[in-house]
Amino acid sequence: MAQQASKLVVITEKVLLRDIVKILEASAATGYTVMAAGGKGSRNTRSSGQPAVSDTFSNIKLEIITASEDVAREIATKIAEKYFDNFSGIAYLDEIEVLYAHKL
Amino acid sequence: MAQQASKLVVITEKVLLRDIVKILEASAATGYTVMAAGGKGSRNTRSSGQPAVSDTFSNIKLEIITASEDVAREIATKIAEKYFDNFSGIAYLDEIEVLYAHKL
Amino acid sequence: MAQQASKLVVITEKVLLRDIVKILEASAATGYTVMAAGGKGSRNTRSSGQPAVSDTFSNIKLEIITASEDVAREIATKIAEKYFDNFSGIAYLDEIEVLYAHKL
Amino acid sequence: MEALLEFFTRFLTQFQSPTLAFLIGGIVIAALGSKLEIPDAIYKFVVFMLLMRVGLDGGMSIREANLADMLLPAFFAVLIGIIIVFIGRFTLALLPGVRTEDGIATAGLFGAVSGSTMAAAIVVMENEGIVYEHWAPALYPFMDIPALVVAIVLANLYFKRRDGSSEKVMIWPIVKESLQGSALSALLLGIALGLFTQPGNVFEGFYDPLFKGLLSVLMLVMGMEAYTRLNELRRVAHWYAVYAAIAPLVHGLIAFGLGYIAHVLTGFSPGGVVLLAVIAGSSSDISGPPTLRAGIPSANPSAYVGASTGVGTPVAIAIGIPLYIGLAQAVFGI
Amino acid sequence: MEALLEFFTRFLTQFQSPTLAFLIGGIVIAALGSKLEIPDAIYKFVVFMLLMRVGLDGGMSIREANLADMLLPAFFAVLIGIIIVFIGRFTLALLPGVRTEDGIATAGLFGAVSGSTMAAAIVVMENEGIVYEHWAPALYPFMDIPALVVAIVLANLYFKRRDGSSEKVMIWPIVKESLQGSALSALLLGIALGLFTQPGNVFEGFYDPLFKGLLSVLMLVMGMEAYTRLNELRRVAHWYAVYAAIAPLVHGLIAFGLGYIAHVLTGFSPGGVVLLAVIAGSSSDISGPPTLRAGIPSANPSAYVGASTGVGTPVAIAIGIPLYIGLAQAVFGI
Amino acid sequence: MEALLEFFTRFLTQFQSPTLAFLIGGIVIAALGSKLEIPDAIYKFVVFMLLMRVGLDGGMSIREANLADMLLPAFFAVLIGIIIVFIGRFTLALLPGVRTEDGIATAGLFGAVSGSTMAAAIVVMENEGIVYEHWAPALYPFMDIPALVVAIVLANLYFKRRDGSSEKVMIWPIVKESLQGSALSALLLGIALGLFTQPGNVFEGFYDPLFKGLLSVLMLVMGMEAYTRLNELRRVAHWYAVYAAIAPLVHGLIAFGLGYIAHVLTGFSPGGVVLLAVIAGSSSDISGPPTLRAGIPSANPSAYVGASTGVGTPVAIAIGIPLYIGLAQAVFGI
Ligand SMILES: Nc1ncnc2c1ncn2[C@@H]1O[C@H](COP(=O)(O)O)[C@@H](O)[C@H]1O
Ligand SMILES: Nc1ncnc2c1ncn2[C@@H]1O[C@H](COP(=O)(O)O)[C@@H](O)[C@H]1O
Ligand SMILES: Nc1ncnc2c1ncn2[C@@H]1O[C@H](COP(=O)(O)O)[C@@H](O)[C@H]1O
Ligand code: NA
Ligand code: NA
Ligand code: NA
Repeated sequence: MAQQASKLVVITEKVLLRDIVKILEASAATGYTVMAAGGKGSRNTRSSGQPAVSDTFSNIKLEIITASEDVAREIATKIAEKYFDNFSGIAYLDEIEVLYAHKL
Repeated sequence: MAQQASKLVVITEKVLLRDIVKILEASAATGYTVMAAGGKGSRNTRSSGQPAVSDTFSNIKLEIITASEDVAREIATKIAEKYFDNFSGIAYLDEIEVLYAHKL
Repeated sequence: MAQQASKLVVITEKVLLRDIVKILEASAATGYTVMAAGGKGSRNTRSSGQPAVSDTFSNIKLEIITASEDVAREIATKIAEKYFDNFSGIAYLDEIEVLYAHKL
Repeated sequence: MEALLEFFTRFLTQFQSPTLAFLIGGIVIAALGSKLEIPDAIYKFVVFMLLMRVGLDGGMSIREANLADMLLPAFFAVLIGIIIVFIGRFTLALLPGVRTEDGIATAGLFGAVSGSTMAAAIVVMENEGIVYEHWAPALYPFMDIPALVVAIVLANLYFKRRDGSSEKVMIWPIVKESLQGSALSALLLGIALGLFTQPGNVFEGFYDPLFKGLLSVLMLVMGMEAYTRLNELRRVAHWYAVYAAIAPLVHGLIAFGLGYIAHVLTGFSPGGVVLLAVIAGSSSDISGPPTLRAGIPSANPSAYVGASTGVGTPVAIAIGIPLYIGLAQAVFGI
Repeated sequence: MEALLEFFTRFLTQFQSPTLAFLIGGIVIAALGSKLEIPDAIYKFVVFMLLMRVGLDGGMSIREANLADMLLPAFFAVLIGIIIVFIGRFTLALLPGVRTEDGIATAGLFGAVSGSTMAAAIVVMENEGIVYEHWAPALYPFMDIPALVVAIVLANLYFKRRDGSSEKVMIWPIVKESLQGSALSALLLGIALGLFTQPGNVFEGFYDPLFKGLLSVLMLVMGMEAYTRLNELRRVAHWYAVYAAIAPLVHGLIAFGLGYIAHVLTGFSPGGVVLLAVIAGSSSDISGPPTLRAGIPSANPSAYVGASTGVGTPVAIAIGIPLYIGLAQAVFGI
Repeated sequence: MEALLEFFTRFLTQFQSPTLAFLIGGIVIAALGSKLEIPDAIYKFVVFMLLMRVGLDGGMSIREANLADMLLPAFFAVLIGIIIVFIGRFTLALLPGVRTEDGIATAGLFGAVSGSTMAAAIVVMENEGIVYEHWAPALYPFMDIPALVVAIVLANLYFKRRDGSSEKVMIWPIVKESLQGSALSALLLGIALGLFTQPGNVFEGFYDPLFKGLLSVLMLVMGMEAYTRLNELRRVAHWYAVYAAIAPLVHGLIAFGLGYIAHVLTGFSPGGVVLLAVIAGSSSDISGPPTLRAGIPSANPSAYVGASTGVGTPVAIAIGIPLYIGLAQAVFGI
C-alpha cells in the first residue's frame, strides 16, 4: 500500500495552534501531527507572556501528510497568508513514501 | 563519509513505545530517535487513561535511519502488522543523506 | 516564493545545545529549530547527571534550513569535527522545498 | 420519612465539599472552554503523592492490624472484582450496538479500581470523622487485578469461540503489568515503606497535610477530563452511557452488602464497608486502560475510557460516595 | 520631614521582604548567566495555586460582603482600565519612533492586570497587617477586560482611518478570550467555589499556607524573565522603557485617588485602596499578551511584552507596592 | 564491645529512616520494573527547593556567625577537594582497564559535592537532634569547585605529556561553569537572600516545612536512578565499582579527621564535622557531570556518572551518613 505523498511542515508560534488546527480540520488533509519546538528565525516575535525563561519551547512544529501535493500547497498558502505577516513561521514541503496509514 | 540512507518515521501511540523499542533493538537498525508528539488521524484511539487534558502529547514519533532501505521497510512492516490493526499509527519513508554517524 | 533548500538535521546530546547554537548563530544560516528527543545510537554516552529516570529526553534534534547546500554541509562538518569524537550525535541532510519563510 | 429527608440533606451538602466542588468546577470550566491547564507533570506527581500517602498510612496500620481481620474483606474484594466483570459480560456486552469485546473491556475497567476515587472517599470520610481500618486501601489490588485478568480471559474465550483461534492467555504478564503500573506501584511502595520502615514523621509532616489539597487539584483535572471524554463517548453506542451511570452504584451496593456481612462476621468497621463500596464502585483511570489495551487490543478504548472517565468516575464520586456514607449512617447508626 | 524620612525607611525595608528579594534575586542570577531553571510546569501550577487561593478567599468573603459596597470600586476599576488605555493612546502612541499600533497595544497591556503583582501585594499587605476587603481581587476582571477591549477597538479605529478599511470589531470574542485565559479562569473558578461551596478547610490547609512560599518562587521566575525581556526591549524605541518605568506609578496613583473617593463615599478600606492602586499599576503578564496578539496582530509583541515584563512589572512590584502602602500610611494613618 | 554493638544498632536503625527507606525503595521498584515516574519538572523543582532551603538557612546563620570560625573549615574543604582528586589520580586512574582520563574524571566527580546527599544528612541530623553550624553547607562550593578544577587540570597535564599538545587550561571558565550550574546557583542565591534580606517567614512557612518531605521524593528518584546507572557501569571496568564503593567512605573519614582538628583548634561543632565528612563523601550528581563533560570531553561519562550515581551516592547516603554520625557519637559523646 506504499504511495508517494507530500509532507507539509509548518513551524510557527504556539499561540496559533488552536486556529491552525481548525484550518487543518476544515481541509482535505486526513490528519496532522504536532510537536513542541523552540527556535530562532529572522522575525522571532514571541507570542505569549508566558515566561520564556521557563518555557523554552514556544514554537510548534506541525506535520501534515497528504496524498495530493496540491492540497499541501493550498494549506500552506492559507496559513501563510493568514498569519505570516504578523507571526513567526516557516513552511516547507518534503516528498515521502507513506508505507502504512489508516487513511490518506 | 556521506552516504544515502533511508529514514523511517513511525508516529503512533505512546503506550507502544516500550514494545516498539524492543522490535527496533532486535532489528538491524543501529539506532533510533524518539520524540513526543500529539496529533489527529482517522483512527485516533487514545491509548491510556492518562488525562488528555493535561497530556497533550500522547503520541510518539520515532525516526529510524538505516543504510538499507529494505531494513527500514521490514521494520515498518513488522510494526504495522503487529499494531496498526488495533492502534493508531502511520509509517513513512524519506530519503536522506547521512553526513556523520558513529555507525550506520 | 517556493525554493529548493537543504534541511540539515543534527541529533545530539542536550548538553551541547548552548554551544551549537553559538555555532549556528555565527554561520550563514538564517534560523534553526530545536526539539527535545530521546534515543539510542551506537555511542550513547549520556551527558549529564540529570536523572535518566525522570528525563527521558536527553537528546536534542536541531533542524537548520538553508538555501545553500554548502552552508549546511559546512555547519555539519564544524559540529561533527568539534563534538562527535566525544559526544553522541548524528547529522543528515534532506532536500526540501521551502514554501514560505521570512528570510532564507 | 425523616430519615430519608436527612439522607437527602446530607447528600446535597456533599456537593459543597471541596472534593465534589472541584470535580464539578473542572467539568464546568472545561465546558466553558477555559484554557486553564494543570500540567501533566503536576498531575502525575499529585497521583503519586496521594497514593503514597494512602499507602504509607495503610502500611503503618497493617503493622498493628490483626492479619486475620483482613482475610474476609480481601476475599470479598477478589470476589467483587470478578462478579463485576461477569455482570458486564452478560449485560452490557450483549446489548445491541455494543461489540462484545468492547463490552467486556468496559466491564473490566469498571471492575478495576481508581486510586483517585478511593483518595476522594478517604478525604470525605476523614472530614466527616468516620473511622475505618487504615489498611482497607490495601484491598485495592485484590479487586483490581482479578477484574482485569478475568476481563482479558473472558475476551479471549470469546475470540476463541468466535474465530476458533486457540492462543492461550498468560495470566502472569497481566498481573505483572498491573503491579508495575504507576498507581499500584506507588500504593504498594507506600505500603511497604509504611510496613517495614519508620516513615511517621515524613507522613505527618508532608504526605498527610498535603493530602486534601492535592486531592482538590486532582479532582479539578478529573472534572476537566470527564468533560473531554464525554465527547469521545458520544461516538459509541448510548448503552455505554447508561451502563456507566448505573453500574458504579450497583457495584458499590453489592460491595456494601458483602461488606455488611464482613461487619457482622468479623467486625469490619462501617467506614471499612463504605471504602469497600467506593473501591467497587470506582473504575480505573490510570493503570487499567493500558493493561486492557495490551490484553484486549481490538477493543475500542474510546468506548471503555470514555464510559469510565466521562461518566463512571463522576458518578462514583459525586453520587456513590455520599450514597454509601448515607447508607452507612442509616444502617450502622454512625 | 520626619514623615518623609519614615516613608523612605519603610520603602527601603521592602527590599528585604521576601517578595521583592526573590524578584531581585531572579534578575541578578539571570544577569549572571545562571542555568537555574524553574520548569514551565511548575510555573503554570504556581500561578494556578496563587490565583485559586486569591479567588477562594475572595469568593468566601463576597458571601459576607454587602454587594452595594462593591459597586463603586467596580465602576472605578472599569473607568481606570479605560483611562489608562486612553492615556497611552495619546502619549506613548504619538511619540516618535513608536508605531501607533504598538503604542496602543502597550497601553492595553498596562491597563490590563497582573495576577502575580496582585498576589505579591496581598502577601506584603498581610505581612504588614493591613486589612482590605477580601473581595477586592474580584475587581481584576473589571479593569482587565475593558482595558483590552478598548485597546483593540482603538487600534482598529486607527487602522480604519489609516487604511479606510471597515472591518467591525467584535467585542464579545475579546471578552470571552480574556475570561477563558488561564489566569482569569483560575481566579473566577476560585471565586465561584468560594462563593457557592465550602472550601474552607482546603483553603486553610493547603492553598493559604502555601501562598507566600509559592509567591517567592513566582517572583524568582518573574525576575529571571524581566532580565531576559529587557534584551528584547532594547531592540525597540527607548520611549517604551520610559513609559514602562513611569506609567505603572501614574496609573497606580490615579487609582489611589479614585480609591480615596470610594473611601470617603462608601467606606472602601485603606487596604482596598492600596490594592486598587496595585491592580491599576500592574501590567498583564499571562492573559493579556495572547489576547492582544489576536486582537492587534500587526503590533509588535517585543515592544509591549518587553515593556511590561522587562520594566513595568518590576517597577509595579518594587516601587509601586511600597509606594501605595507608604501613601496609605501617610493619608489614612494606618 | 558494647559501644560497637550500639554503633551497629544505630546503624541498622538508619535503614528505617525515611531518607534511606525511600532511597532503597527507589532501587527496589526500579529493579522490579515499575513504571512509576517522578516527572523531570518535579525533580528539578525538588532540587531547587532543597538547596534554596539549605542556602536560606545558611545565609541567615552566617549573619550571626563569627567569620573567623569559618576560615579553617573552608580551608579544609578546599584541601579535601584537592586531596580526593589526587588520591583518585594515583589509585583508580592507574588501575588496569581504566583509561587515565576516565579515572581522573571519576576522581573529580567524587571530589565534587552532591547537594542531595548533603540535604539528606541535614534531615537525618535534625531528626537526631544533632546541632551543627548552619553555615556549614556553605562549604559546598569550597570543596566542589577546587575538585573539578584540579581534575580538569590533571587531565590536561596528562594529555600534554601523552600527546605533546600544549593547550593551556583556563581556570576561570571552569569556576564560572560550576557556579552557574543549577545546584550551586540555587544554594548561593539562597545564601545571598538569607544573608542580605529577611526571608524568615517564607523560610519557616514554606521552604523548611517541605524540606523533609521533598527530600523523600528526591531519595526515591535517586534510588531509581542508581539502579538504572548500575547497568551503565557494568559496561566499564570493575575497578570503578570497587572505587565507588570504597572511596566515599575513605574521603568521608579523611574529612572527619580534618574536621576533628578544626573541632579542637576552633571549636567546629561535632555536627559540623559530620557534615564536612558527608560533603566529602558525596559525589556530584547535578553540576559536576556537565562541567567534566566540557572540561575532559574525551572521558567516558558512563564510567564516572555510573560510578557516582550507581554506587557512590547510595554508599555515601546509606553507609556514609550513619557511619559519621555513629563515629561522632563515639568520639564526641553526643
Ligand atoms: N532557517 C531555518 N531553519 C530552521 N528553522 C527555521 C529557520 N527559519 C525559521 N525557522 C523556524 O521558524 C520559526 C519562525 O521563524 P521566523 O518567522 O523567521 O522568525 C523559528 O523560530 C524557527 O523555529
Ligand atoms: N495525514 C497525516 N499527517 C500527519 N500525521 C498524521 C496523519 N495521519 C495520521 N497522522 C499521525 O498518526 C497518528 C495516528 O493516526 P491514525 O492511525 O490515522 O489515527 C495521528 O495521531 C497523527 O499524529
Ligand atoms: N540509526 C539511527 N536512527 C535514528 N537515530 C539515530 C540513529 N543513530 C543514532 N541516532 C540518534 O543519534 C543519537 C546519538 O547517536 P550515537 O552517537 O550513535 O550514540 C542517538 O541517541 C539517537 O537519538
Ligand atoms: Na471497581
Ligand atoms: Na493595569
Ligand atoms: Na565529594
